[in-house]
Amino acid sequence: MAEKEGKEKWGMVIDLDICTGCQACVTACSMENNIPFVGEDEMAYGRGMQWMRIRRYWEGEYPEVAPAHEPMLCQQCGNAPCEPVCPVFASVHSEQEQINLQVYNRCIGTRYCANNCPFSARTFNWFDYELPAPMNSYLNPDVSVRRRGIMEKCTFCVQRIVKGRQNASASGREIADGEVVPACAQACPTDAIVFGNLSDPESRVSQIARSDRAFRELEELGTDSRVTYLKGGKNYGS
Amino acid sequence: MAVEAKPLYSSKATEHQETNAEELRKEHLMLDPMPRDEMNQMVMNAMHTTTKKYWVFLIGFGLAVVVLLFGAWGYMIANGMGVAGIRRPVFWGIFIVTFVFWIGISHAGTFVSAILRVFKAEFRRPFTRAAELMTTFGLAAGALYPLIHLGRVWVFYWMIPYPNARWLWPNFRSPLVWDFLAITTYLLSSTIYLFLPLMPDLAMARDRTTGWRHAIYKVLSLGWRGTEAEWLRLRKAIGIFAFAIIPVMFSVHTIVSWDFAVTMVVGWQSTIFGPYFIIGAILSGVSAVVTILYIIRSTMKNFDYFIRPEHFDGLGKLILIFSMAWAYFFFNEYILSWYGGEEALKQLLTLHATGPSAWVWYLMLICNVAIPWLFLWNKKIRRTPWIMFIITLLVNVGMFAERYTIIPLTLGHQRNPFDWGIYNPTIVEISIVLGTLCLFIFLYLLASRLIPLVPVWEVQEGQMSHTFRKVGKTEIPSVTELE
Amino acid sequence: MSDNISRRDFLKLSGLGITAAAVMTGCGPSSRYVVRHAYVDMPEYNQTGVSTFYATTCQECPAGCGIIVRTQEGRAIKIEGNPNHPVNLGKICSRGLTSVQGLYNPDRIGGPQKRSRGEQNITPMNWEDAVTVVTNGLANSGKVAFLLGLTSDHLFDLVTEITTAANSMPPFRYSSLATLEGRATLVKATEEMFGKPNLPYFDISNSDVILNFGASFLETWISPLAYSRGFKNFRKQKFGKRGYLISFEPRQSLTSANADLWVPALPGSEGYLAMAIGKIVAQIKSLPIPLMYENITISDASKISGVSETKLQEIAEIVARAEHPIAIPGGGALVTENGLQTAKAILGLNILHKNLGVPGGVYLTNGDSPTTNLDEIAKLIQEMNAGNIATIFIHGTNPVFELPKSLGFTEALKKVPTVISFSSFEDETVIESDYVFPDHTGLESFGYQRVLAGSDREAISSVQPVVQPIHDTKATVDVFLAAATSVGGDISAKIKYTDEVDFLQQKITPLLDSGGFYNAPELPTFWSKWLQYGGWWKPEMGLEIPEDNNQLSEKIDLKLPKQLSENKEFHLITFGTQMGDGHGANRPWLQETPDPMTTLTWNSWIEINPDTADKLGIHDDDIVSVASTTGGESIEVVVYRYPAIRPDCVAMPFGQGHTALGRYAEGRGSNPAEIWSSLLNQAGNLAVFETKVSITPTGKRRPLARQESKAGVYGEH
Amino acid sequence: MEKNIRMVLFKEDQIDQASEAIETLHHQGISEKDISIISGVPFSEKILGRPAAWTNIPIFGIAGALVGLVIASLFNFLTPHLYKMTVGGMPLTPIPTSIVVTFELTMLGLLISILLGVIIEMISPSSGPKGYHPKISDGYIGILFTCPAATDEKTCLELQDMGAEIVDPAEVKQP
Repeated sequence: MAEKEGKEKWGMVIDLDICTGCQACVTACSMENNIPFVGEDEMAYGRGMQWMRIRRYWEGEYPEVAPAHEPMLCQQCGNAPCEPVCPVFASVHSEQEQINLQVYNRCIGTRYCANNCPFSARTFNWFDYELPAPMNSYLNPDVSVRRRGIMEKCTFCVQRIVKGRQNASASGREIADGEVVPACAQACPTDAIVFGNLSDPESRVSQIARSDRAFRELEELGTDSRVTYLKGGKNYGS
Repeated sequence: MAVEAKPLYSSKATEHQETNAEELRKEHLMLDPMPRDEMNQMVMNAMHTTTKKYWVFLIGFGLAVVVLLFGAWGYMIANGMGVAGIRRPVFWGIFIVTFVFWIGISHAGTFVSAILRVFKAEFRRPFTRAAELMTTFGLAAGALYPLIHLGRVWVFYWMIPYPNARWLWPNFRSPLVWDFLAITTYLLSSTIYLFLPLMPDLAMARDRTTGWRHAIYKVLSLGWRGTEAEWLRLRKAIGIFAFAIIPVMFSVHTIVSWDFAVTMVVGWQSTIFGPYFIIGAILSGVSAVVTILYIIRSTMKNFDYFIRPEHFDGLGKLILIFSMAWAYFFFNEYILSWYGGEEALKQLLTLHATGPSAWVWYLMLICNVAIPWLFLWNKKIRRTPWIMFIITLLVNVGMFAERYTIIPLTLGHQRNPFDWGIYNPTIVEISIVLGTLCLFIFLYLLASRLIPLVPVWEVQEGQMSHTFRKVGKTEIPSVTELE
Repeated sequence: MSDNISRRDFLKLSGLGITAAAVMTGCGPSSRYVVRHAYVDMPEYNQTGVSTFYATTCQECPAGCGIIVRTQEGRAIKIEGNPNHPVNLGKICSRGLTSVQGLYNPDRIGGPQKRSRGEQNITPMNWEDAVTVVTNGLANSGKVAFLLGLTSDHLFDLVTEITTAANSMPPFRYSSLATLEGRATLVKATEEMFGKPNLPYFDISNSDVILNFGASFLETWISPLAYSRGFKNFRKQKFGKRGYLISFEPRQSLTSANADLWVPALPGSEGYLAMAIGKIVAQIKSLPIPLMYENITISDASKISGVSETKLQEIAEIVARAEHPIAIPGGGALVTENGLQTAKAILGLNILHKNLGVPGGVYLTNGDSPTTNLDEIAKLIQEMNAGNIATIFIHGTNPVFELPKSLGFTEALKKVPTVISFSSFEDETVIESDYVFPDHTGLESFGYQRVLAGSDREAISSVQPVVQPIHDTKATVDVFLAAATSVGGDISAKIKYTDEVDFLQQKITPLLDSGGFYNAPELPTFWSKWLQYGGWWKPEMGLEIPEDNNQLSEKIDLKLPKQLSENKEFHLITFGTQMGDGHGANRPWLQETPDPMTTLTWNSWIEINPDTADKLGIHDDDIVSVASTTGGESIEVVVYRYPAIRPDCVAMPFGQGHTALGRYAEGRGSNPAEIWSSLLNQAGNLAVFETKVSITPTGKRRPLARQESKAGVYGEH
Repeated sequence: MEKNIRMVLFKEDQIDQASEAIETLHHQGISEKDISIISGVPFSEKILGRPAAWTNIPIFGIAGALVGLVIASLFNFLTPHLYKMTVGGMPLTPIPTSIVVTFELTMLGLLISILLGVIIEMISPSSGPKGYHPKISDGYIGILFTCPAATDEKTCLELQDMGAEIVDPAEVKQP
C-alpha cells in the first residue's frame, strides 16, 4: 500500500474564459449523484442541494455590464477546514485519491463542516426528499441516496474514480489520463472543466494548471484546494 | 434575639444598641442572626408552602415543556432539520445561540459559589444554592441543544468515546468532542458541587420530615450526622472543588468559544474569543442570579429575611464591573478586526451595524453596555430589587442578542456575497427555545419545594463568625475566621 | 484506507487498547472467519452490477445530439453524450440530461384515453379501439390534419407518405423554439440569397470575429451543443489566438454575456446596424460599397439603433481587420417585422468578406428544414374555423401552449370534431383533446433524426429504445401503420410497412452504401451498426458551399422600428430557456437548475432594467401586470431587476406558465405566448419581438426562488 | 465490661461549655476515640480541643485525576492509531488538541473521584460512638461518648451541671 501512495491526487481545472455559465455541469452533477431537487420554496430559502453551483456576479454598469460566472464546487482542499471539526470522522481525507470525502453513513449532522467551509460548498439534507415512483428508477446505484439530517457535497465522482481504477487494474495497467471523468466535465459543452491526476506532471490537468492564468479561490486561506481556475476576461489574448 | 451570652457575639453590642448597629443589623443578614431552629423552620416552611398558584405554574410549565420542547423536537426529528429556519450558509441558528446562552447562564453558580467562596465574600452565603441550582438546570437545558441541533439525533452516541460495534472512536481533534467532554465534565462537577454542601441541609430536612420525603432525604444525605470527620471531609471536598471547578468553568466557555474561534469563518476566527465569552457568560450568569433572586424573594415565604437589598447591591456592582469588562473585550475584538481591514471582515462589521438585522446589534450594545452603565452606578437603583430585576433581564436579552449576532448574523455574511443568506427562526425553533426556558423554570420550581434553597448551615456559620467590634466611638461589624 | 493497516496490525493495536471492544463485538464462533474492519469507508467504494450502454438520440429538442444512455437492471440511469456523434462529440446539455425525468415522470399518461374536453373526465381505452379511432380519422382523408413537432423525423416522413397517398393536407410542424430562433426566417433568407431552403452552418470554430445578431447559440439556438463547441474552438485557436465575439441584442442573453462586446441594440434595428457595418467595412477595405449597404448613413443607423457612431466605427474596424469574420443572423434579429431583410443584410456581411465555404465561414447544410411558417398554421386555423377539419392529430407539440393566444388556435380547436393527441403528458392540448394515444417517450422509442445544422457533415441520428416502455404506450408510427393497413383505399395500397422497425429499415436502406463512416453489405449488419453507433454520418467534413452570385447588389428595404412612448410602452423580448418549447417544465431538475443569467428557479419572471424599474416604482419580486398594447391581453409576472437589458425593453423567458403538464410544471409563472402579437414578418415567421407591452404594478409580491443572494450580489436587503 | 453510649447536647452558643465538657470527659478517663462530637455547623477541632480529624479525600482526588489522565492519553494517542484518518492536513496525534482533552478528562476524573470518595467514606464504618439526635440540626452540639455502664449516669449529671441537656439513651439512634 505504501508504495502506492502519492500516485493519485485528483484535481480539476476550470477555464473561466470558455465556461459559458450554461449550467449543464450543474444538471449533470445532480443527475449523476442522485441529488434531490427541493422545490421552489426551499430553493428560494437557500436550501438547494446542488453540489455544483455557478456563482454569478455582475461586473460593470449598463451598457458595459457582464456577468462573471464561476462554477463553484467542493475544492477538495488538501488541508480541508471541514475535516478536523467533524466529531465523528464523517468528513475525512481519502488517502488513496487525495480528495475530501463525506462518509454519509457516519454523519450525525452537526453541520459544523458546512460552517467551516469557506466556499459554502456543502449542502445539508434538511428533509427526506423522496422521488415519487417511478422517478426513483433513474437513481444511480453507485451513489448512496442520502437521508435527512446528513451533510453531502461534491465527491469528484469518486464512484467513477473507483470504477476507473478497477477497470485499469483488471487490465493490469495504470489509470490513463482522461479515463476518469466526473459528470460535470463529461457534460461541459465547451470542455471548460478538465479533470485528472495532479500527481502526474504530464497529465492534461497538470499542464493546464501551470498556466499563467491559473489561480485558486481563496488561496490565501491556505487550504490547498485542488480546483484551479483559469482567469477569464474580455481582454485576454485579444 | 436571645440576650444570653454568645461567645462569638459581642455582648456589649447587644447591650449598647445604637442606631448604627440597628441599621447595620437590618441591612446585613450576617449581622441579623436568628436561632438555628427558627431558621430551619423558616426554610422548611418555604419549602412546604405550595399555593394553588404554585401548582398552576408547575403544571403549566410542565405541560409547556412537553408541548413546546418535546412536541416540537419530536416534530423536528420526524420531519428533518428543515422545519427549523437554518439554511445555507447559516447552518447554525438559534439552537446554538440558546446553547451558548444557557452555558453562559450556568457560569453564575460556579462563579458565585466557587470564586466568591475562594475569596471569602461573605454576602454570597444565602444565595449560593440558588445560583448553583441555576448552574445545574441551565446546563441541563443547554446540554440538550447539542442533541437538538443534530441532523440525526438518533445516533448522537456516535460522539461518545466508548468501545463500540463500529470500531470507531470519535475525532478528538474536533472542538465538538471537546465540547462534549467539557460539558459532561462541567455538568457532572457542578451537580456534585451542588450536592456536597447540600448534605447537611438534607440531613436537616430529613430530621424534619416524615414519609416519602424523609426516605428520599435519608438516602440523599448519606447518613449525615455532622461528626467532625464528616465536616472535615465536606470542607476538604468543597475546598478542592471550589478551586478545581473554576478552571473547568473557564475551560467550558473557552471551548464553547473555540467552536467558533477555531474555524475559518470571518468574524469567528479570533484569539480573544475565549475570555470574551467567559466575561459575557459571567455577566449573563450573574444577571440571571439577580433575576432569580428577585423572583424567589417575592414568591417564596420567608425569603425577604434571607435575600436583602445588600445582595442586590453587591451583585449589581459585579454586573457593572463585568459589563465594563465585556465592553472592553467587545471593543478590543471590534477595533482589531476593523483595523485589520480585511475586506470580508469589514463588510461583516458594516452589515452588523447597518444591515437589516442591525437592531440586534444595537440591542446588544444598549442592553449590555448602556443600561448597566447608566443605572448601576446608583446605589439606590442597585438596592431596589424590582429595578434590578428589569435591568438584569435586559442584560440577558442583550447577551442573547450578542450570541445571535455572533452566530447566525455572522454566518450569513461570509466571504462569498453570492452565498449570503438571511436566517429567520421558525416557530418550531422558537418553540424549542421557549421549551428549554420552561424546562429550566419547571425544574427550578420543582427543586424549590424539594431542596432547601438556602444553605442553612452556611448562613449559620456566617452569622456565627460575624460580630460587632467597638472601635473608638462606634461599633463596626467584624468577621471572625472560624475555619 | 482500511488497507493501510493489516488485520494483524489492527488486532495488535486493538488488543492493546480496546480489548473491551473485541470482547463486545468480536465474539461468537463465526468471528474467526469474518474479517472485520472499522466502519471507515464510504459506500461509494462498493461497486455492484454492470451497466449496459445504449447509443440513441436526444429527443428533447430538434438538434439531434447523440447520446449514450447508461442503463442498469433495465432502468435508464444517466444520459451521457455520444463521443463519436458529429453534433455534440460527447457533450450534453441540461435538457438532454434530464430526459430520464421525462421517461420516469410520475405524471405520464399510462395508456390510451378517451377524454371530455376541458374536463378531467377520462375513460381508459384499449389500443384496438384506439387504432379504430385513428382509422376513422384517416378514412375521411379530405378533412384530416396533422400537427407535428420538430422531433421524430421518421414520424414526419411516414405522415408525409400517408398524406401524399391520401392526397390530404401535408403535415404541419410547429415549435415555439423554432419560432423564437427565427428558423423559418433564416431558411427563407438563405433560400433567397443562396437559392436553397436550408439552414446555413456557421463555422465559428475557425472564425476570428463573430458578429452575432441575436442568436443565442450557447443556449437554445438551433444546435446549442455544436455551437458551444464551436465557441470553445473559437476562443482557443491555434497559437493562443482568441476569437472576438460581438453580440447585438437588446437583452443580454448568455451568449451576449460571453461576448467580448455586447451592443444593446433596439429590436428591429439590427438590419440597419448590419448595413452600416457593411458600409464602413467596405469603406475601410476600399471596396466598392455594395448596393445592399449603400442606402444608409452611419448617423441614421446610430440614431435608429441607439448604438453610437464611434462604437459602430470601432466594430467595423475590428471586422475589417479580421481574417474570417462571421456574421450570424438569429433569434431576436429575425423575429421582427424587418426579420427577413435583416437576415439578408447580415448574411450579406459574410459575402462581403468572401467568407463563404471557407474555414471560419458559412456553409449550407443538406436536406430540407422541416419548419412550418406560422402563416401556414394561421391557414390551418382558418380551415379549422371553417369546419374543414374533421380530425386533427397532434404529436410532439403543444399548440395550445405554444401558439400566441391572439391567433385563436384554442377556439379553432373547439370546432374540430375529433382531436387526437399523442402526448405522453397531460399538457394543455391534451386537456382540449378527445383522445390521447400516448406515444413512447424518446428513450423508449425507435426512430431517427436528421441532423440539420449542428454537424459539419451529413448525418442521421438513430433513435432506439434503451428501456422497455414502462407504461401501456404505443409508438405513434405503429398506430398510424395499423390504421393505414385497416383504412383501405389509397393509403392501404401505398403504405406497406409491417411495423415501425420495418419502416425505419426501409428508410435507411439507401444509406447502406452511400459513403458513411461505416458501410455494410446487407441491412441486418447495417442496422446493428446503425443502432450501435447511434446513427450514420459521413467520415469527413462536407457541406455545400454557398455561391456568391452578386447577392449584395440587391437593395434592402427596412421599416423603421416603432417609436414607443417612454416608460409607458416597452418591447417585450421573449427568450428561450432550458425549458425549450415548454415541455421541459415538468422535469424537476430543469426547474431547479438555475437560469444562467438570473439564477432563478421554478418560476418565470420579467426582466426590467433597474433604472426603468426605479422610474416605474417597481421593486424586485413585485408582481406586475404585463399587457399587450396591441392585443390587450395581459399576464401577471414577477419582476427581476436585470442590469443587462435596454431600458426600453423588458424580457420574459419562455416555457413556464403551464396550466397542465403535471405537478412540476403547473402553476409556475406565466406564459408570454398569451400576450404575443400575432404579427408575421415577410418570411411568415411570428414577429415575437414586435410585441409591445405596458407594465403596471399590481401591489402584490412573490419572492422569486433565486440561487444568488440578493443582498450579496446587488447590495439590497 | 459493659459500655453504654450516651449523648449530651449543648446549645450552639454554649461552645465554651461544650469544650469544657469534653475536657471533663477526658478527666473521666474517656479517651478521644470514645468521643464523637456532632454539630449542625462546622467547628474546627481546635475550638473544641480535639485532635485533628483525618480524611482520604485528597488521595481519592489525585487517584481520580491520574485515571482521567491515563484515559485521556489513550484517547489522544492510541485511538487515532487504530485506523489512520487524515483530517485537514493535521498530524495524527497533535499535541495542542490533546491538551484540551487531557485537561478535561483529568478534571473529570478528579471531580468524580471526590464525590466517590465522599460517598465511600460516608458509607464506610466510622470511628467513635455512633448515634444521632434530630436536635443536632437545630443547632445543638452533641457529644457522644462511650463509657462504662456503671459510671455513665454520673458522668452525665456532671455534664448537666455544665449546662448540657441529657438525651435519653433510647433516643440516641442512627438517623
